[in-house]
Amino acid sequence: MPLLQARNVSKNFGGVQALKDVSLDLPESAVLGLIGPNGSGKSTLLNIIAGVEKPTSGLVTLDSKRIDNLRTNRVVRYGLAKTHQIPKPFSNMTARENVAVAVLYGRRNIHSPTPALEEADRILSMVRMGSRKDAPADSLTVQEKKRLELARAIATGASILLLDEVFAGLSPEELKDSIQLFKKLHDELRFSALVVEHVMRAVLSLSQKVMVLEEGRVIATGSPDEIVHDEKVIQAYLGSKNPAA
Amino acid sequence: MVAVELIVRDLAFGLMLGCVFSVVAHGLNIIWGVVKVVNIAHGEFIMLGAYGAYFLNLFAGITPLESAPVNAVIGLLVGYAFYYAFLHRELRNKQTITLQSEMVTLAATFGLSLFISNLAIILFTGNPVGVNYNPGTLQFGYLHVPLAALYVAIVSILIIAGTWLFLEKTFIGSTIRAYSQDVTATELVGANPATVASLATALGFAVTMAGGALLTVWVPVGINPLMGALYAPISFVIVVLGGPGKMWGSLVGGLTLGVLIDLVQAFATAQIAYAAAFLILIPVLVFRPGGILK
Amino acid sequence: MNIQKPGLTLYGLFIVMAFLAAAALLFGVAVSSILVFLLIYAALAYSINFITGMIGYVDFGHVLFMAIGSYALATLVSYYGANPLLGVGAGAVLGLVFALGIGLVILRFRGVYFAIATVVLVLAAYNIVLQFPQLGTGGEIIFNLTLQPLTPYFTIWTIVLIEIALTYYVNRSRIGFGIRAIKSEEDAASSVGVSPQRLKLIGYMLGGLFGGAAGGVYSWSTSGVTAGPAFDFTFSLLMLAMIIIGGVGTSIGPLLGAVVVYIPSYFLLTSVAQAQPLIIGLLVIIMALFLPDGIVGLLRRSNERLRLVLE
Amino acid sequence: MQAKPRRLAKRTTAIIVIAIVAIVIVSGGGTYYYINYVAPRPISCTLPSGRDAIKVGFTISLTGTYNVEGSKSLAGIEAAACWINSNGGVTVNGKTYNIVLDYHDDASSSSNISPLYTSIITQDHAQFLLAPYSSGLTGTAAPLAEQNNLVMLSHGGSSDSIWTKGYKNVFGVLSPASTYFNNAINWLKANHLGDKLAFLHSDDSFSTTASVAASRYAVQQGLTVVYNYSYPSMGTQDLSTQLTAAQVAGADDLLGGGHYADGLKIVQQLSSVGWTPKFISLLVAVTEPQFQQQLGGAANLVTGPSQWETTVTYSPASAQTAGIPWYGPTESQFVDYYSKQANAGSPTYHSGEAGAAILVLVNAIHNANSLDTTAVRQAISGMHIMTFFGQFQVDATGKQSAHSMVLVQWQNGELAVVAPAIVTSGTVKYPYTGS
Repeated sequence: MPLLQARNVSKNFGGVQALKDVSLDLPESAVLGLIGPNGSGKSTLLNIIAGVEKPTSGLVTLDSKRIDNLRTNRVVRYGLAKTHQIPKPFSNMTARENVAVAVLYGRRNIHSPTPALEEADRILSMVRMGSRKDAPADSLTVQEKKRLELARAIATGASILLLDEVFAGLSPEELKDSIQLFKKLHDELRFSALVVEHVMRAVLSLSQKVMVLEEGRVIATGSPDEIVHDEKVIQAYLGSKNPAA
Repeated sequence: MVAVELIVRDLAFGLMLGCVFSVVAHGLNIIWGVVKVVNIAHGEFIMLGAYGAYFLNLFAGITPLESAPVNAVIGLLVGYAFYYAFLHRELRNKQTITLQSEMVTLAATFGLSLFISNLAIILFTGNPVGVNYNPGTLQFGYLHVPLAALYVAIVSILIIAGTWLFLEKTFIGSTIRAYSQDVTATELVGANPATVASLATALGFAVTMAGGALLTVWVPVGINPLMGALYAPISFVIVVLGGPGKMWGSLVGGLTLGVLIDLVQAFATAQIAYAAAFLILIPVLVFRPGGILK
Repeated sequence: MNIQKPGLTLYGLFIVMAFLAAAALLFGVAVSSILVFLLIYAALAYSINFITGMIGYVDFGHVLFMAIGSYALATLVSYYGANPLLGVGAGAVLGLVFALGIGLVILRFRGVYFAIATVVLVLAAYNIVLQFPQLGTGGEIIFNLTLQPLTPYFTIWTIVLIEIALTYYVNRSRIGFGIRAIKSEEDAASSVGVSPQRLKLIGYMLGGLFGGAAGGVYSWSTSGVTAGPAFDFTFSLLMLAMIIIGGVGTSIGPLLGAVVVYIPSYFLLTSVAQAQPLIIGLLVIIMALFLPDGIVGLLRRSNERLRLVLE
Repeated sequence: MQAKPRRLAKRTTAIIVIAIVAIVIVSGGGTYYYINYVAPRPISCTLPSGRDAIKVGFTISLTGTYNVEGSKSLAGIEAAACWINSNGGVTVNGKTYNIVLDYHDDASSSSNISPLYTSIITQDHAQFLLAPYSSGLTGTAAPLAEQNNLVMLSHGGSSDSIWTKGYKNVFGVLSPASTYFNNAINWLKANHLGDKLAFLHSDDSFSTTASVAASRYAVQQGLTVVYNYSYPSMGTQDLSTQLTAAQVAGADDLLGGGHYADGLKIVQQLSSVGWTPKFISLLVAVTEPQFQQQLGGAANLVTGPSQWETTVTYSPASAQTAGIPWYGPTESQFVDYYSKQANAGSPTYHSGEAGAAILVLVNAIHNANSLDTTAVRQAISGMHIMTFFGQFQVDATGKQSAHSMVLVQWQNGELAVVAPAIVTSGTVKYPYTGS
């Protein structure tokens, strides 16, 4: 029985159809990659699953409970957490306070600030940001901000992470470092993850399974190997101005 | 009950009142639409525009219609200075205005509104003054239309049409429109974003102060330092009704408000009419946050 | 904020409050009739701090709650001969109820849209009050209470004390983390499980509650209420000015702001009254553009020890 | 890319410098303008030496909403006090005193009233009080007079509700709001009983009280009221809806108004809706000279109530006719003293009523021959006199009952007092003809 399911999800923005009949299954502890050209509907799908947007039609369920009609903060209670494509740190707080918010309001049942801050320190060390815990969030580098997003998502106690381009905009070394970190975290925490990514290399090395969207439709699903050799996928990427990196 | 006669009259006056409301709100609309900043001191600049018309009438003997262009020139300079004094620090090097910057501009222009209105009380006293301008009335059957109000309505529509043409048809205008869509786009066409933003702000102030002059026709002795406290909220409602940044939105919003105030009065008390005119903002924000115009 | 530190700010505030209580008892009416308005200003500043200071939603229409409180007390005292304390309580409850109803709708609007919605609500309410002859001819109710100046004084003193304690508690508790997250990035806050709608409503309702209570004491101290001044934006603006000058969201800022705004206004009155709003306006401009954290922020930056102590 | 921000910074600096220079110039010029043309300067009234002082304390609105009325009132108080001190002062038990004024600006805000009055009473030790301007502020100040047992004379609070609170130390000098239209209605009753009346008034407290009481009084007097409507005091761009409705309702005469702008707007819009009522009576606006200047012909034959006009002819002789004592300066003496003040303009009824308050107080002190609150209070209660402002007598609640409003009418560019008969300088001209 898969943990997270989306069934026939469609979304219209005004007259534009951003998603058409998209379905996906995310089993426990699995990593599903979601790729596609710009504007193919990846972020929209992620937003619908996270409760940021409501689908025009279709269902999203978590352990057979419907979650597509819930607000984002309720979805978090069910164990889903999403990072932001453009990091949105709480700039009026330090890094550890940022993470402490997630600890306090996630599903961890930690309700007082002092233990929450201690827990935050632990999570920051896990994402290798222990030395930056007292830095004001707006003074962090882009990579650190992306890590902070990840730390906050983990801190909610989520069993499913929705990662929106956490590997974008990093230098090759940083990318390598991040991929390694992700693998380590995944081994430790056994979460399942839906990874939306432009950086093909990251997706292919992380995911057990990859789904390809084009113009709001699923054009291919399969293992990373199969996807790389899929005709339709190659066409979709060559046809767009931004081929895989 | 001579209901039809009453309603036709209310409609005519409501439309003319709506026109002057529109032009008063139009300056706010330009700045809000392009620079994405709401000037809380907007009402105070309407007030200064009205006093401008008053003093020009007093010392130079010219009518509010003639003082509108003079005011507009002053408004250009004031708006330019306003941009650099209040907005530039928050807007430079930014793609979109952040919520924090929005709060800063709200608070700073709020301080400005306190400052200007109280300075005006000291300099002009709270004594209301007015401009005497009465070119007569036009009669259509039972409908008497004051010419002053009619002229002002026409000039108001011309001003709004003028700004629309300026933004649509000129190079500077299209640069300003580009800025309102995407700040980086202005750099692509080789313009300095700050220059573009300051131009738009100056244009907004010019329209605001000219509108203040036109408004004097409707408030024969209502020019006083605190008049901004009424016309600023009216302008806010109009811009939200029409949709910030939509040039014809000001006219749609203004006419809606003018007709609403005058027509509701025909059926209910004037207090309810005003309450309705202000409260209409809430459902519009809930159901059509982009304004009633498509 | 360093929450392991003991609450020096709190002790400091309690000393100030104890001093204010002692001043009224020792120096009597002459001093307490001045200080009662300082406390009313402070109560209003703390009340708007709950929504504008902590959550960052600029409320230009907070005077609405003050007016609600004023009318609640004036109506009860003038027409039903009720004890003014009951009036203050009714003002607080009504403020809370109105904040709940209004908040459910307008807290959905963000940034400037919220600010504008609060403005139009005040204007609408003003017009609606004049529809009810029960609220006085032209919205004017004057009543005659045998004034025992110390009763309203200690009523508002208690209200401010509760507000300080609550502000301090909220800032340091779980809720404070959520509120600061909303103030910074509302969407990001909800993506880690914070419910912005609920926390904003709590803040707004606290604002309504204490705004209503302070409004009640205000009309108690001025023996009446008149629609024009009651809905005048002046008080809204002063409240905002106080927290902007003092330092938004902090426990000590509103009191500091109230002192800066009210005390000079009282002494300036006897010499150059015109100067006061001008100076406040200039201060607000300068604070907003250059010192976004107000006086508290300035003090914190100037001295490392103060940075740790001031909250 | 490096050059750009620096260029901007330079320009910003230049603009800031220009702005600072502009602010300095504007504020310097503004201060000069303010001091010379706006700020009222009180009389330099030399106090005769060798006398003790009777301190009269009050707050007055020199800034804020009521600054105009407040300034006019203060100038009237100064003029009356100066006349008293220059004409023998106040004699109590053979000892002569000067009247010394102890006043503070309350900025038209009720939050300033109780601190200021408390300090006037407890620190300055004022012996008598005047109320602030306006009913709302008077309502706030009155309990303080009661608490400290000091006599307080109200000169700017016309709301009837002040006198329903059981204050024993608070007395009104001016006619209450509810009597403003009595002259107009009495005249209509006597001359045009068949006229149908329309009331259109601003919804502030004063205008509502005046108009509601007037429409009730009109019905009592057998007149017909066919239209009665209030409009918001804050937005008076357009009253044509209401004027048309009143015309449609068949009204002959129009009464009401509110503040100055309201009166002007009503008359202006009458012509634009094409209605010419036969008789118009409007609050506040009509007595202002600007009213006629602004409206020209349309102002002709518009009437309005007034507490007092410089043209009313109360004199020692009319006091004798009425059989009551006279006290204080004559009309012309008062205007003369008033005009010695720079930037005070010409006296309005606010000046008259405020000046009269001081005269009433001093007369009561003379009568009581004492500075004791109880004695003076009793003297005021039993007093019936005439001053340049008209008669003074209060009822049991302290409300003014003898002072009569006057009805004024613009007649060919002159403001004529047309009722009541005792002070008239002309007769009511009827009907109104429009411009």
